[in-house]
Amino acid sequence: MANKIIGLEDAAALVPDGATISFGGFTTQRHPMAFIYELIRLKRRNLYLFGHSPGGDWDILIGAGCVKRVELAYEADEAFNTIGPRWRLAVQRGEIEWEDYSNFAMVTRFNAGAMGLPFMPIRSLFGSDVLARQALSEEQRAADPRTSPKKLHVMESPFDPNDKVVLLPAIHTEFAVIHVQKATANGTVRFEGQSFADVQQALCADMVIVTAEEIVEEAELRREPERNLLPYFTVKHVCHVPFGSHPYAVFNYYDYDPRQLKTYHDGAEDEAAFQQYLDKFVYGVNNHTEYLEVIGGAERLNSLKADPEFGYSPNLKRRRLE
Amino acid sequence: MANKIIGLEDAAALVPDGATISFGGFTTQRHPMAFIYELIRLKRRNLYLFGHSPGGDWDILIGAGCVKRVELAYEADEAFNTIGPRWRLAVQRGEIEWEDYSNFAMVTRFNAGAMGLPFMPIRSLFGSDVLARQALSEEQRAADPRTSPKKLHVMESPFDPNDKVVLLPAIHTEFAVIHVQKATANGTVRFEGQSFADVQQALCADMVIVTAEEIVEEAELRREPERNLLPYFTVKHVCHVPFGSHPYAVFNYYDYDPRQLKTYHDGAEDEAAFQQYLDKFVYGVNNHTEYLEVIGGAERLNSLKADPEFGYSPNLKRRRLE
Amino acid sequence: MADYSYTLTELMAVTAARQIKDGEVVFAGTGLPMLGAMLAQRSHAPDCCIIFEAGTMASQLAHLPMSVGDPRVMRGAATAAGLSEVFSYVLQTGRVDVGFLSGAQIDRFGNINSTSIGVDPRQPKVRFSGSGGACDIACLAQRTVIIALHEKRRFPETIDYVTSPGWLEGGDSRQKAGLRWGGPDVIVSTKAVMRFRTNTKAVYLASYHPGLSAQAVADDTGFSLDIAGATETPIPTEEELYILREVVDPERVFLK
Amino acid sequence: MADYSYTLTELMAVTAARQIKDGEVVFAGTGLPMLGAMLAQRSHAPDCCIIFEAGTMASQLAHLPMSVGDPRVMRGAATAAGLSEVFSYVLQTGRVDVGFLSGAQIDRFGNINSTSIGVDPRQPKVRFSGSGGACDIACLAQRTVIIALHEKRRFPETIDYVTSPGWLEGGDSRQKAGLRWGGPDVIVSTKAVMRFRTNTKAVYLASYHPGLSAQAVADDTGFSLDIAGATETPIPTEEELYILREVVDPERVFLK
Repeated sequence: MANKIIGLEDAAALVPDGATISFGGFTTQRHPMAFIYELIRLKRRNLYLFGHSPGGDWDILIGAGCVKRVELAYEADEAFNTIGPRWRLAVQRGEIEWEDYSNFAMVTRFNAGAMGLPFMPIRSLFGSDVLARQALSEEQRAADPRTSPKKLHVMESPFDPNDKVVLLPAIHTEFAVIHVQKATANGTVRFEGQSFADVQQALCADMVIVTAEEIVEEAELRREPERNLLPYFTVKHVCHVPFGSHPYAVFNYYDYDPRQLKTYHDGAEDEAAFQQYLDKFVYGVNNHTEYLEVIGGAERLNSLKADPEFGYSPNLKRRRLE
Repeated sequence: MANKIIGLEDAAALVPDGATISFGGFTTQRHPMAFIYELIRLKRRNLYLFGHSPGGDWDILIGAGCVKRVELAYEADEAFNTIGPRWRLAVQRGEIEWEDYSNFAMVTRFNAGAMGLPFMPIRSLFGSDVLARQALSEEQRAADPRTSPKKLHVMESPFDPNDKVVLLPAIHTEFAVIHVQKATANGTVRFEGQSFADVQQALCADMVIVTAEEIVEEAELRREPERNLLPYFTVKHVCHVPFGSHPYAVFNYYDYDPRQLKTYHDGAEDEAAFQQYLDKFVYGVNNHTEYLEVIGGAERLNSLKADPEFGYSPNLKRRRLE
Repeated sequence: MADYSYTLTELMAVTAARQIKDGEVVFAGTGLPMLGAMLAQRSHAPDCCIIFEAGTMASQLAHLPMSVGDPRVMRGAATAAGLSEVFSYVLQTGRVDVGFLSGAQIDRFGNINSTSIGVDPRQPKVRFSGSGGACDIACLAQRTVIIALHEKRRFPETIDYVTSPGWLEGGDSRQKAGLRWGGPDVIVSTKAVMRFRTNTKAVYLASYHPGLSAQAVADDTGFSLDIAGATETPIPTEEELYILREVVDPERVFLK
Repeated sequence: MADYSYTLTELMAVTAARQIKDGEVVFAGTGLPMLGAMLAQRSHAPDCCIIFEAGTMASQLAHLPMSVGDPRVMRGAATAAGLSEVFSYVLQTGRVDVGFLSGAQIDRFGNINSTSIGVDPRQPKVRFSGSGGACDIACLAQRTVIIALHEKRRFPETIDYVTSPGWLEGGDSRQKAGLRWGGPDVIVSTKAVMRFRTNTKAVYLASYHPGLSAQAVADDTGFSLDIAGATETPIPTEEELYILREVVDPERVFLK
């Protein structure tokens, strides 16, 4: 079997400026944050992001000036901050291009790409401005092959003239980066808990990079093939990155870090404070190991460790955030 | 939580003449055979069957005169008999109506129904007579709401005029009957091994009836929610039916029964021999318990028991069948 | 007048919980909807099935999640998959009985804006998170419950962007638009409970919260509000408050 | 002339196995394809990934399955899902390198009939199982290997039903029909190995099995067969025969 394990820095260096990319996870869990901090340190520019409900993974990339265009349904950390602060500012300042969809629509688009189809139908969006309006102009779409020539298309069913659906264009990205609990050197991965849309995001990408909390033996994961959702031959590179999703959670491994998230969100709308955050937690460290020290090291990380009975930390101190 | 457990006879009695129905499993595994024998004893007529690759489950139903129309991709027991003998005869004698699809096409049709969509696209079928020809006439389709008004529809992608796909009409059945390894009284089910298209077949049916080798506690299956593929609220009835798939296999429980399959296939093309088979193994017994006695009782069943290490019986005596 | 006290958040959580019937499939979101769903499951609706778009179904929450992607939603879940399964197999097939929504602007037909403020969404004055699953829930749940901050500017004559379609222009306009079922059932705001007329689908005041009057609520609503027959919002029971405070949110994650 | 013997089934299984390259994703069916795939995995292609349409990927077979739905395909599998995952995520995305096919009739362009015999398929003289996944593999695998009984009537001028499209009418007709990739690469029959000309896509005789002649094979073919440059089919090695007999099919499920 193949050995697909490479270093995190080497993996991140594979992503060029202007690349189309999607990241796994959902709002506050399983984002490949360590990989994202590497991209920021590498000063990647003009990235095209595709997602359903990203959180701070996108927000800090946008704030660091790495992103040109996004297609999304939602951008926030939910109860930690109901609007991604850098996302909001970038839009209001005209610093970013975007197109609005719904979560179902974006997942359907990833699904179409994963299935090798040009589009997939859904029954949602009717009557909404998500369907009626578009943020990207025809010209912007026509000028850039990274974006679908049409946002969507409404059609009647050929099997029932009184029935209509919305067709959504497939997504194909050059890269998908997903953070999982367990992976093997051969590229077999194990999602624990919610799988979000990681499987579909991976399958519609030319290159899949997996960052994992733990590297395990192939035989261990093959004992339960029903739980291995991604064919190993679709995974190109595997990186071993413990706490790779901090400050976000990884079910069965560790909880989100409310203190770190508060530090980020309290300052994110202020230019100086946001730059300070970048300087201290991203530019100020050379790699993920140093990052884990700066955010509080073993003591902080142990306080986030998941209780095996729950898969999270039931005694985690959580501030009220509204 | 609800208690959805009822007797197998009561469950089978819910299916009226002329019902649309699909059965779980694939060629030689996990067919709800005990349920099917009940339907034959109940002398159900004019059933409409939908499937991808059924095996002897359909063949004996067809031979017993229970079936009016089928939509399918394949009907055989593979190496045990590469053509369903009663299926072949029924077609050649004009005793049955049918429409030919491919496995991918039928699974896509179940998927469309399961997703609440009127159709789903695929890239298969182009250039084939599966696409170009149809066994059911326009009149037959128009006359019967149980059948889609169109077999399929070819369309250009609205996102790329040079790209075309085949749209396949969704399937909705009144009943889906699936046989699984484990189920709870509340309707949570556990598939072990290949899930075939059971999930999609169940989700596009008005009433889902589950027959299970074992009834277990809800808490046991909820320990691994990632492996519970069917929301319990979509399951209406649960029946406890050990060896419910005999003579076909159930991964981790028992192997197929080569002797019983040979008995069936050796005689199936001969009217007298087939009637004898029905008389002895179906009409001649009052229920599944009696059936298990007639096929050889504990001794035969023990010889089929799965070795936990393999999930099947590695020492099973298998005749060469070609 | 009750001889026990409760906060506005508690009143809203209890009112939201009472919208859920036992055995129903509930599509819950973060915040008040989670308080309500969890309270319902621990009180009058023990068999309600709480599902989260991120992939879990039938959670038996032990700790209040801070997000739909919170590991806490895995507690006691019957199934854990992804967004595709929840949206395609459950929501789009009409199997979700009730879904919760909220937003920055809501019009008289229950259409909601959670995308941006400003006439041109391509150059918004204020940008929000965007739809998330809200548009999908609004389109495909059998009925929706809308949670809202009750201010004049949040209930305007017209909203800047229809993120989540309600009754659209009222009457049968929702069906005409291609939405075969569903629609807003009730708005639970910081001042009132509002429902929709059967034929016109226009909102009306069902009840005003204790301490307020029908007219006071109308005065704080941007569009003219039909207040005929409005009564006072029933207050939480002591048992509901006990469960809310001691079982649902002892950490005070959302409760005030 | 080898100083060891082998049967026709063994020659065909070995010839089929040699069509599989190491590391390839192989879509295998019951019978000879399984013998071939299992032999390949145990000999020159240890990293070939054997997938079955019923839902398993990367099986490491310990016992020869009698069907694609045989519990034996679970042995050592990396993933076990359903037909939808295999067809949608793997086959339709072009990730299957080689697929195996067979049928009752095959024409000069590798189009295959496994549905029925008789001009009108609605009133067939003989009915078969039907496509199963064959049509899909023929449409969407990067290349296909066809296993066939070599008889005149099985290689007619025209076939009664195109269950599995090959090169259709030859040339670029396959692409024109909407099939963006794939097509038959080789036919391994009971008498010969046949391949397809690069431009015309018409079949030609690559090799005749030991003991036969090019002309003898042509005489047993219903359409006129191009035999220019045909050689003798390479025979199995002793090692291949050992693996086939002792490791792949010691039970003699398929081997003769």
